[in-house]
Amino acid sequence: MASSSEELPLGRMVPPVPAGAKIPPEPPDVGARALSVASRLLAGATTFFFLGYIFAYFYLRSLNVEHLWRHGHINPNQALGAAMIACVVLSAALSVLGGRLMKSGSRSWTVPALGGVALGLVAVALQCLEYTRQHFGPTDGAYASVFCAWTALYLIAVLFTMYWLETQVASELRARRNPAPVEGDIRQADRLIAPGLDAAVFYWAFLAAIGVVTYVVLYLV
Amino acid sequence: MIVSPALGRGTRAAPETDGAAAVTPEPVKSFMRILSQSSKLGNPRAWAYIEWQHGGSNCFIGRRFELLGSGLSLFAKKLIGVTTAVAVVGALLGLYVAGWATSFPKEVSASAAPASSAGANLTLETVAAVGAKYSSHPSWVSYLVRTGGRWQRTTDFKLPANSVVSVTIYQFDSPTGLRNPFMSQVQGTVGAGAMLDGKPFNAIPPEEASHTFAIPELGVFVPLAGVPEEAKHPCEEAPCEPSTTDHRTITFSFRTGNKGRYRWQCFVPCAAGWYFGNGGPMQTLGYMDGFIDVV
Amino acid sequence: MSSRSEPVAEPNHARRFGLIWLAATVVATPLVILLIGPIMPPGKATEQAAGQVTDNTVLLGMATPVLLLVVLYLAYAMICFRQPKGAVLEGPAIRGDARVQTTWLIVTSALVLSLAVYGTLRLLSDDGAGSGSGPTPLTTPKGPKLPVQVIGQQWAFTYRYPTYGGVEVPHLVIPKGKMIELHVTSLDVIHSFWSRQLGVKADANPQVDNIAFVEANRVGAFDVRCAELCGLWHGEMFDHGRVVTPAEFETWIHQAQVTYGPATKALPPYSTTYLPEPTRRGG
Amino acid sequence: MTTTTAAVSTPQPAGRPLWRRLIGFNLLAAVILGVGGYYLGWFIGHQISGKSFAYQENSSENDVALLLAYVFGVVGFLIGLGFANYPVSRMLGRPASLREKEEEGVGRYFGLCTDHKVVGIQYLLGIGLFFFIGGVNAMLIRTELLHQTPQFVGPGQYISLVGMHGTMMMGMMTSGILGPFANYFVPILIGARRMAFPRIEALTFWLLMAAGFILTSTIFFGGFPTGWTGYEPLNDQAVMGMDSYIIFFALVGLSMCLLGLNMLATIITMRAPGLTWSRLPIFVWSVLATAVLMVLAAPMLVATLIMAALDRTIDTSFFIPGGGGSSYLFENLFWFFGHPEVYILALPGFGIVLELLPVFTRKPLWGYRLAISGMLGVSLLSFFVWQHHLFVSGINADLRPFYMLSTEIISIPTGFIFLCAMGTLWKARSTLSVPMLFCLAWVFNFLIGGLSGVFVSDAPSDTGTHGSFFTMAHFHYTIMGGLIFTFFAAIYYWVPKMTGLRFNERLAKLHFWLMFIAFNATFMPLFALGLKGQPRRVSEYASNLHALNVWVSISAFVLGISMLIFIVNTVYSMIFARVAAEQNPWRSKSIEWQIPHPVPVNNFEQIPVFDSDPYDYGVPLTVAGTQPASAGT
Repeated sequence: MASSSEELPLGRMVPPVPAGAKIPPEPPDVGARALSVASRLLAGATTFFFLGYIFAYFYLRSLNVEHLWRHGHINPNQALGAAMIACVVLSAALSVLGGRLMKSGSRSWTVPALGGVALGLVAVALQCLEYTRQHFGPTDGAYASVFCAWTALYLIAVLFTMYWLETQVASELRARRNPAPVEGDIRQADRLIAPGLDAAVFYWAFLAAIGVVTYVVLYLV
Repeated sequence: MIVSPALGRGTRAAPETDGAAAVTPEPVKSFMRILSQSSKLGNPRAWAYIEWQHGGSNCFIGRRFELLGSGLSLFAKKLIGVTTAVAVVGALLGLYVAGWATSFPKEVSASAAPASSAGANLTLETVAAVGAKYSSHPSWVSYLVRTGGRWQRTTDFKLPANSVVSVTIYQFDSPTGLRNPFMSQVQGTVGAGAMLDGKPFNAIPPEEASHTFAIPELGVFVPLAGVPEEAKHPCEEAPCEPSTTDHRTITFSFRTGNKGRYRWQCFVPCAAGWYFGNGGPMQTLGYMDGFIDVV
Repeated sequence: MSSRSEPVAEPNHARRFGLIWLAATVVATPLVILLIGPIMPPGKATEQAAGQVTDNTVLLGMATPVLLLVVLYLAYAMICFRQPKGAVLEGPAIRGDARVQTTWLIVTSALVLSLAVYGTLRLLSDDGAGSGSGPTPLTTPKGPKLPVQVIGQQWAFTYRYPTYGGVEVPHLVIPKGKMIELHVTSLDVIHSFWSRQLGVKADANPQVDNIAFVEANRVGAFDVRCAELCGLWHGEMFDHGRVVTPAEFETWIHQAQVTYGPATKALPPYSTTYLPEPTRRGG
Repeated sequence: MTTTTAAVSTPQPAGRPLWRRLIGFNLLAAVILGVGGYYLGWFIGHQISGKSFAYQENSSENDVALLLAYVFGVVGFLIGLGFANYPVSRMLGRPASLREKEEEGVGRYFGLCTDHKVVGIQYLLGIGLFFFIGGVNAMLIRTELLHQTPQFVGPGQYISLVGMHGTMMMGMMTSGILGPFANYFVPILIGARRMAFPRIEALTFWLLMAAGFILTSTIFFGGFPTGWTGYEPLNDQAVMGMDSYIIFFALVGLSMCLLGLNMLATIITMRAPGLTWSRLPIFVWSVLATAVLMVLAAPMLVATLIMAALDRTIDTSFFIPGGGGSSYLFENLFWFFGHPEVYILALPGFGIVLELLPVFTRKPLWGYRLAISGMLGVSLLSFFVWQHHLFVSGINADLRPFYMLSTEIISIPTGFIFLCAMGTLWKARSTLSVPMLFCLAWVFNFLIGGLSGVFVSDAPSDTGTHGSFFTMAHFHYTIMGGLIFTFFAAIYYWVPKMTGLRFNERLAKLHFWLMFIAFNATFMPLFALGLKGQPRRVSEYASNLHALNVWVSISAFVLGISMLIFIVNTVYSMIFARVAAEQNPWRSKSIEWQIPHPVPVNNFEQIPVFDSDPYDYGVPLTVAGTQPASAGT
């Protein structure tokens, strides 16, 4: 029953990179545009993610089921909270400054950028320290649950953003020592560092704004 | 921006002239011809869906087949491949369906009553932890039924229709407390009461209840009082013998009504460790819930 | 076969299909409203159920022309707009028609907005039309109301009559002709009190008092089912209730107070929601 | 593992010994690291919370251990596939690159591959596999409903079956059309060489495969009793199988969000010159509308599931009334994701139908802008309608008029899609080939789905139908009738392009007619069953409904057989008959049929310049521009 099609040379479904194929390298601005759109979309997705917790906070507070929303003694440590949010805002400012310096062409932009990364990590450490000083755990009622979950997830987002910023700075430092080969699959891949940093700084500034909202809702309101 | 020279309009095709049955519109063919020449990127190997060709394909599946049946034609190899695949999927499917189908607890028929009354007897016991001998969840609370002279963990009983069933329950668990105190009253039994350790009762304090034996469709609700905390030697694990360990004995009888498959369950939140005590054993057939087949 | 030398003049499809559709609608819609309408569920046992039947009939009447339009058009297109055997003709290169689009937009918007307005009217005029309207319903019926509490727990409904000493019974019995104010709540997970014949459905949430109004106008039995997945015996969590005459109801309720006396004494005082211990999982 | 060197890595000499090929980042390493991660997570879980929670030694259930085991297992699986290579190399400052090291031959399909065409075919087979498992669950459900009391499986297992069927279908078919066909064809349709983020594209596929495996493993942990909606507090009360549901939907949510982000970035930034927004194919528009929903709705699901996981493990009380939480919170959060989710299922169906109709009616798409406004209208409005799932729950009952209004309004843009489909059929020269038959079946099925939607969106009428078989019939008509029929239309239409092989025509027609008739025979009676009072997800129903249930079960088995016919057709056509398909079998004028088969790795030798949309069919109108000479008025 081997039909005649056996001999018909059917091309491979999707051939791998054939030997000796001349794949034209891609100009970096295609990647640059994609990075900027992606950072804005990621900001949108992060907003909806934390919107779930903002909704949970105000919904459970308004319902106040059996008056179990928040006992008197459950209060987060205000000092450490303020320190944490200050570090977050300062780190975002430094990163934006780094972005501006990079755009204006000065080579010393990596210093504020690294400062931003460091301050971000300090903010994470401060919040973890605050967990130990707040005299309540996640099992002490609805407010405590929302507080612990929301701040913990915010820390994870901060850590991801610090990693993203660090990759841009590391690429810049490596590019200054030995620039990327011109004929890789992206022509002058190092020209992707600028848009990459721009995207990371935008996302970090956006996340810092979400951090301020988190701080106001959880610590002050 | 990559702007290729006017390569030929990508999709614009000259309008059909007189509906001629040109398989591919004229200008597009040129576009494709340019492409096909340029796509002579090395010699694309003829390649089947899964690489089974003669002549040393570098995919290890192909290589293994060559060792197997060097003389087999390509078609035979495909046939073997497909039949083995079908067999494997069929076996996995069979295992999967069998896993679901055998999830019913064994059916046990109540022992016939003594010749005098036409009904049946049912002897149950409720234990705090069923133990590794009876289940893979040793710490779960469970009912056991006495059949053939020994305790078995199944909750699927077969009872005769329109007859009186007299039930004896040995209760070994400590009290947990009823969620809805409405179930603390005996309902639906013959004589609207039951015997607790030999004394008749029609209700118990709700916090003393350890389990209930309830058949909602027949309206039967019987609360089972718990063994007090300070009992000297409570029964740790099934099978608990009434003779050796502290227990409460509850006896009652009810009328089975006409044929059907009625569910019965415990209404006390006795599954410690789950939200509102109603998870695990309370939601798994064969522990605290089951069926009564009235035949 | 070139398209220009068309042997027979192309029939006016628009007019022809319009007539077919109009004829079908004129025949089918009244038929549907008059024949199917009255037998639409949930029947006429209570005011709320009767309200839902008229609501369903109106919706059916509005949906039939739309159904006929698309189904007839599909059939018409499969018969008239086909590629002749063996030919490879192209259709006319029409890319849109502003007139048709705007009329379609206007007609669908009108149809849809009238549906929304009609639904709102039915909902408000019928005090929630038998559905659970939360602790503070938007509109409550005037006149005396008999409060009855429906308690959903894992895997049975029980019913409590606060104005008769808070007696709790396993089956719902309500008097004919009186407005019943059902307070539906749950002791553990989400259930949903659904009585098809009464036309009532109200979710039972823990710590929530979901109020639904029903006024029976016919004596008879009705069955009660759980309509929200609540665990192992969700499928078996059903029982049967009765609508009886007010006199029968009085004798029944007093008899129930006697038979369920011991249980009533052990019950907590009546409240719209119960936060029974243990609240946490420790067991 | 050496970092990604220059893109064009000359493939190793063909004769690499077998053992050498197995070392490195491939599926084998992934499975090994996955299992290793699973047991590591299990061990850590037992160390962390073995003693600290009272509920654990009573119930001998350790949810923390199972959740950590699943998470570590998935992370190990992804590291084994090689997904960690690029992030680590970027952390060390290495330059950005687009291609991972290429496997040879069939190995490309069993590992991390950054070629969007390979990922498209991987998706098609992966989604097909788990669609088959979901289908088997449906057959078991209908076997149980042959009898009015539980006989085949116990009521607890029955609810797990219903939950697994629903969860698998909703989780997998969400990227059922976007995964295979958008990944494969969107870059080609917009004249791009790749997706915006090739590695994220591969990541979304492998996340789904791990998720599907995790959901199927719930049977070893006792299944879960909550159905696909996972309502609290039953979610919190369930045995450990519930954790598989939570991790499954979290991975699906993550995969959906990344898929949407990748699609949007590609469509927005990588269109070829000349391809303006008004020349974009309508299928790409539906992909864009769906991707917007995916990017915004999926994170809300992940947030909700994290709350549910915390409630189950460390006793937070988001949803536990005893601790200050509320079951209403879960219902609101879930359905805020839930309704965009069901439009994520419907929109790709619109795109496929409106893309295929012009090809088979030989007419340009009628009302291109109307169809776009319809899709974007549905996409944006779907965030304002979620409480129509909660009409009888008692949650802000005073807002019901608003939600009735917003739900009715969303049927206006859906009506646009119908008008465009009917406009394209007007005076067409349609050939009834199999993809066309599936598209016409979509028109009929989605019509019934839409009209039954009118009943359930009306609050008083919803009182009788909520939570009953009527609602279940409604959403099966819109999802199975809407999405699965267009999924098969896309398969029969595009697989000849993807594989270069033609399906057997007779088997395909048999598959269609059997599926269409069995589908309607199965789900039309469910409307009646719902109105006669059969709730959803029950294994025991009233005895007077027995005959109708037997009828539905038998026609469901016939529907299963029609799916088997499709599988036989696939195996026969793709492995045995292997009849070569023509270059452009449907004489389509869209660009994906103009490029040769097999599609070269970077799609185009030179990026084409577009100067029209792909719907240039039909005899041009006369000078008057009103009607072609031949057609009457």
